[in-house]
Amino acid sequence: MNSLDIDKPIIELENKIAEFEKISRENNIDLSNEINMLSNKLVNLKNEIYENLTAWQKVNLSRSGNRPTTEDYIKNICSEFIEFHGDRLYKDDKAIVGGIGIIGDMPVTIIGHQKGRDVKENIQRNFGMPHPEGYRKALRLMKQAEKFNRPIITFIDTPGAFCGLEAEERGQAEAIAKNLFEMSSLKVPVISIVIGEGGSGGALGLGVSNKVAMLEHSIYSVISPEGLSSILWKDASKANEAAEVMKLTSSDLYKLNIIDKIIKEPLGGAQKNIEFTSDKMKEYIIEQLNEYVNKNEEEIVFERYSKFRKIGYNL
Amino acid sequence: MNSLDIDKPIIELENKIAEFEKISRENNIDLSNEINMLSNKLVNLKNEIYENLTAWQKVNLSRSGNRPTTEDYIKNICSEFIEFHGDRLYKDDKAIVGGIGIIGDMPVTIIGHQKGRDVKENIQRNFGMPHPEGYRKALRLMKQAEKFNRPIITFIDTPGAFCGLEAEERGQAEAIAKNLFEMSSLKVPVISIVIGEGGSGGALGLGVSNKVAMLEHSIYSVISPEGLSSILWKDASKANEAAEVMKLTSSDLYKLNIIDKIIKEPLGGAQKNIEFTSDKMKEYIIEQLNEYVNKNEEEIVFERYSKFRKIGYNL
Amino acid sequence: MIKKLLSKEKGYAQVSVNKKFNTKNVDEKFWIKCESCNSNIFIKEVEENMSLCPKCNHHFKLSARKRVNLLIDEKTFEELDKDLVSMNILKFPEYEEKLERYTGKSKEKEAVITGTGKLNGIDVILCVMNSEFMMGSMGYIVGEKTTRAIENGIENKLPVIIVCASGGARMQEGIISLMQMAKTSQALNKLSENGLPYISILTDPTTGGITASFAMLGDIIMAEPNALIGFAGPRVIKQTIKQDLPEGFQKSEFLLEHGFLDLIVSRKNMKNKIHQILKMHGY
Amino acid sequence: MIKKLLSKEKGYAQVSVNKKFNTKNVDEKFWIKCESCNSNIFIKEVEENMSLCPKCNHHFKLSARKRVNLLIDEKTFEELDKDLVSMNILKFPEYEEKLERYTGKSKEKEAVITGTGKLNGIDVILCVMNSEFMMGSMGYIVGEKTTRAIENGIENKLPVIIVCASGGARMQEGIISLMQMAKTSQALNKLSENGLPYISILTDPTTGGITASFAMLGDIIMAEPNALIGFAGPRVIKQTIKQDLPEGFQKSEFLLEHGFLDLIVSRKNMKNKIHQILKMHGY
Ligand SMILES: [Zn+2]
Ligand SMILES: [Zn+2]
Repeated sequence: MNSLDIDKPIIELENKIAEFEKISRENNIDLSNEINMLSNKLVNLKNEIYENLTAWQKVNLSRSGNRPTTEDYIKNICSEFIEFHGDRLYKDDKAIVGGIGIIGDMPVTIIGHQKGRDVKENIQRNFGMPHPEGYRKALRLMKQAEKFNRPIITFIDTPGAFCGLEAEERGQAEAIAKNLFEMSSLKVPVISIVIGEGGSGGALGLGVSNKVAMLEHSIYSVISPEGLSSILWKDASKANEAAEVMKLTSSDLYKLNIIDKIIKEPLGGAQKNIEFTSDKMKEYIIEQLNEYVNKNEEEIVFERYSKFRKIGYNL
Repeated sequence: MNSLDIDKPIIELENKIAEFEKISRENNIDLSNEINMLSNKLVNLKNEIYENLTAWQKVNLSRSGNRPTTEDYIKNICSEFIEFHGDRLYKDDKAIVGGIGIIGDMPVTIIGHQKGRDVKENIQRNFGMPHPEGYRKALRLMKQAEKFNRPIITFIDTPGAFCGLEAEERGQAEAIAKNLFEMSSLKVPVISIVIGEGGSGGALGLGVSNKVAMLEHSIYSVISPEGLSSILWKDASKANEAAEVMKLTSSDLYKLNIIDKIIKEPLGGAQKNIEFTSDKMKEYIIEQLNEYVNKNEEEIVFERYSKFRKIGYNL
Repeated sequence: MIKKLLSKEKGYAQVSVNKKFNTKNVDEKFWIKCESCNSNIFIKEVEENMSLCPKCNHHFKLSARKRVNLLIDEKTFEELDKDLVSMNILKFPEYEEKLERYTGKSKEKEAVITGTGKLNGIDVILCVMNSEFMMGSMGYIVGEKTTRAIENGIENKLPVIIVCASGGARMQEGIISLMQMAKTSQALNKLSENGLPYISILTDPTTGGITASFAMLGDIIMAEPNALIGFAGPRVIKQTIKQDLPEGFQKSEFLLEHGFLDLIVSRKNMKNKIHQILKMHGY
Repeated sequence: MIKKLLSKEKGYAQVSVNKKFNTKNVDEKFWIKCESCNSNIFIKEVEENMSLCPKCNHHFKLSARKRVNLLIDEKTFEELDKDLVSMNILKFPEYEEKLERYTGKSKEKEAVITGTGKLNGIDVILCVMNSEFMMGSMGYIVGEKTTRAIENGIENKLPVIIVCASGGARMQEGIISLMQMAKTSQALNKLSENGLPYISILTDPTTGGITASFAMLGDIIMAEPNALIGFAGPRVIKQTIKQDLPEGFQKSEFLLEHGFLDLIVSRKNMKNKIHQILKMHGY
C-alpha cells in the first residue's frame, strides 16, 4: 500500500463531487443538497482516514515522493539562506545540504538530509542516503556554527546511511560515530526535526540534539519495517505488520519520551499545505531558540547530555 | 654526481691501503711506513672531502639510498615503540609513520616521513611522498598527543608532498594547510628534526614546531634544485648550480635563523655510523624535552608562534 | 578441494567451531575443521589455546567470560551491574522468550559484561561484549551498563577498554536501542574531555550500531586478525550493489589499510599490548 | 574550428586578454578573442565590465587594485604597510632586477595589497593578491603584510577577507618564502581562536604554497568560476603521472564537487555575497 492508496477513497469522492457540480452546471439542475451531503461526507472521510492512519500508512506517507524535503522547508522558514558545500576532505555529498539561514531575525546553521523531488534529483541525492562525506560535511558545519555561536537546526529525512562498498571503505561507521561523539559536546543548542523518514544510525548522525521534534506523519526507527520483517520473520513482505510493532510513529515516540514535540501537519500530510506545516515548524523553532538565548554553554551541553543519558536509565 | 662519487677517492685510497697490507702480510715485508703515511692521508682526505661538501653534494648525500630513515632512528633512540596507523578517514599512508615511543623514560608521539630502504619498500612508501591522508594521520596523532600531554617529535625526510591526480583530488593543499594551522596551537612541545630531504610544503606540513633541528648533511628548501633550475633557467641540468644559490644546507639555514640546531653526523654521513648519529639526536631531544617540563601550555604555544612570526618581520 | 573431500570421508565434523560452540553437541565431537587452514584439530586443543587454531592461529570466537579472564589478572575482576536485565519496553512479540532462551544458553544475563579489574597490575574499566547473547546486540541494558562503566572510569580516573563483538542494534527494542548509540558515545566524549584513554578492541564480528558508535571512537583502536568489521553487513551491501564483494572486504586487514584501525593484534599478544599502551599513557 | 579560422582571417588579436593586459600593446588593439566563448569583444568593454566577457561571463584576470575597488566602498580603503618592499636576503641572482621590473610594470610594490575599508558599510580587513607581480608569489613581504593585516583584524575585531591569486612560493627567497606559509597560517589560527570570521576567495590561479596555507583555511571558502586551484600545477602533475589531466581538473567546479569549496560566486555577485555572509555573522 502506498500513499496513493491512502488517498484513493478521498480522490474518488472528490471526483464524484466534481462530476455532480459539472452536471449541475451544464444542465442547470440544482444538486446543492447532494453536493453538500457529499462534501460533508468528504470532510468526515478525510478525518477518519488521516486521523486513524496505521503505522504502515504513515511509513508510506513519510516516504511519499511529494512529501516536502529539507530544501522546501528551508525556503519556507528562512528569509535568507546560503548553502555551503563540502567536507573539506573528499567530496560534497548532495544527500545532505547545509548552510546558514535567517529564521525570524536569527542566523542559524541548518543541515538536513536531502531527498530528490524527481528521479534525476533522487539519483543525484542518492535518495537521501548519505555517504561518510555527508556526515563529515555536517560535522564541519556544526563546528563552524559552534565557533560563531549559531544555533543548529537539523532536518532528518533518510532511509538510512548508504550501504555501499565505497561508503564502507571510507568509514560510514566512523563518520556517524564521530558525529554522535562531537554533537554531544556542542556548545550551541541543536534542534532536530524529523520531517520524513528517520532511518537508523543514518538519521541519528544528525540527531544528537537538545530538542528532537517530529512532523506528525514522519517516522523514526532503528531499522526499516522491511528490514525488520526480513530479519525476524525472513519475509520482507510482512513490513506492514512489522511497522505496527516497531513504535515508529511520532505519537509512539512521544509517549516513549524519545521526542519532545509533535509538529502538526495539515489533514492529509505536509504536502497538502507546506505553508501551514512550515509555519508550525517555524513557530516551534523560534519558540525554542528564544528559550536558549538565556542559557549558557554548560546548561546547553548538560541538557543534551541528560536527554540521552536517561534513555534506558530509569527503567 | 651522486653520493658514491663523493666517496670515490676515499674508497680508492682505502683499497690501496688494504692492498699494501695484503702484500706486506703475504710477502712478509715491512710496509708500515707506507701504510701509516697512506692512513694519515686517508684521514686528511676524508676531512677535506666531508668537511667541504658542496651544497649539491649534500643534496645527494641527503637523498642517498643508504641514508638512515625515520624508522631507523626510532629503533635507535626509543626503548619501546608502537606504530599507530590510519587517518580514520580514507587510508593508512605508508609514506608517513607515527606512533608512541619511549625516549629516555619519556613517552612521546613520533611522526615522520618514511622512505623505503629498497625498491619494493620505496614503492610501498611512495618514496616518502605523502598523500593528503598522510598529513591527516599525522594530525590525528598530534591531536592524540596533545590530549594526553605527550611531546611530539617529527622527522622530516621527503622530496615533497606527492604531486598526483588523486592527491590533488583529495586535497593535498587542504591537508598541509590544516596541519600548519593546527600545529601552530598545539599545547605540547613539538620538536622537528630534518634527517634527509626537507622538501617544500610537504616537509613543512610536519614542521611547525617549537624547535627545528637538522642533521648536518640534510637539506631543507622551498623547492628541489632541479625544480628551481628548470623554473628559473628552463634547464633541469643546472641543479647543482641552483643548489649553491638556494641556501638549503644546515649551516646556511642556521645562519638564517631558520633552524635552532645542527646535529653532528659522523664523517661521511649518518649512514657510516647510525649509532653515533642516533646518540647525538637522542641527546638533543632529551635535553630539549627536559626544558619543556617546566614550561606551561601558554609558554609553549607562544614560543612556537614567535619562532615563525619573526621570519621576515625584523628585516 | 581434495583435502576437503578426504576429510569428509574420514567423517570429521564439517561445521565451523563458531557454530559448534553454540550447540549442545559440542561434547559429542572431538574434532573440528579449522575454517582458515582446513586442518583437523581437537576442539579441546582449541579451547585450551584461547580459541586459536593451534595450526594457523585462526581466531575463533571467544566468549565474553573467557575474554575477561584472558585480559584481567586472576581474582581481580569485580563485575558491575551484573543483575541488570532487559524488560520488554515496546511489548515486542516474543522478546521475553528470546531473552530467556539466550540467558539459559549463554549463562549470561545480557550481551555485555562490565567491571573493574587489574591488567598486569593496572586498574582498568573493562567492558566485553558477548556475541553469544542475541548476537551481541545493543539493547538498553548493554547501553546502560557500558555507559555506567565509562562513568565509573571518569569518576575513578581509570582507562576504559571495550571489547566489541556485536551484530548491531537490538531490533526488539526499536528506537530505544538506537538511542544507546548516542548515550554511549556521549559518555565517551565526557571520558575524553577528562583526558582519560579509551582503547577499543574490535573482534569478529563488529557491525552495525556498535561500529557506528563506541567501536570507532577509541583513542586507540585495535582489532583481532581477520575480524569482520563494518557498518552494514556484507549481505546487505551485496544486495545494495548487486555485486560480489571483493576478497577481504570489511576484514581487519582491510580496515587497517583504509585508515580505521591503529593496529591489528593477535589474541595472544592482546593483554601485553594493552599493558604497553597503558604504560605509555602513564599508568 | 571554422569560427576560429574565420576570425584569424579577419586578423583579430589571437592572444588571451590575460597576456594582453600585461603588455604595452594593450592600447594598440581594440579587439580581443574571449578564450571561453571565442567571441570577438572590445577590450574596453571587458575592462568596463569587471574584466568579465560581456558575452559569456568568462572571468578574465583582474588586477589587485581593481579588485579592491570592486569590493570596498568608495573612498573607504586605507592601505596598510604599502611601502614595505622586499630585500634580497639570500643574495639571489638577479632578484633585485626582477623586483624592479615588476614594480615598474605593475605599478605596485609587492604581490599583495592589504588594508582596511568598508564593504557595504561593514568594516573589514581586505588582502588582495596581485598575480601581475611576480606571479603573485609569496615572498616574506607578502607573508608579513598578510600577517599584519590578520593581526590588525584580531586587534580591532574585524572580519578578514583574503583574495588569493598566486603561482606559489617565491623561489628567490627560498626557505624564507616557505616559512611564510607557517607564519600566515598561525596568524589565522589566532584569528580563529578570537572567534573572528575569515573568508577566503580563490581566483585564477591559486596554486602552490598559497593554496597549502591561507587559501584553504577560510571559515568560508569561495571561488570565482573556472579558476585554477591546486597544490601542484597541472604541468607538474602531468609530468608525474605521465597522462593527460581530465577535463576540468583543478578548476573551481572540480574543487566544489570534491568538497573543498563552500561556494562558487560570480565576480558580479561577489561583494553582495560577502556582505550577506558578514551580516549572517552579526556584522
Ligand atoms: Zn587453522
Ligand atoms: Zn566569452
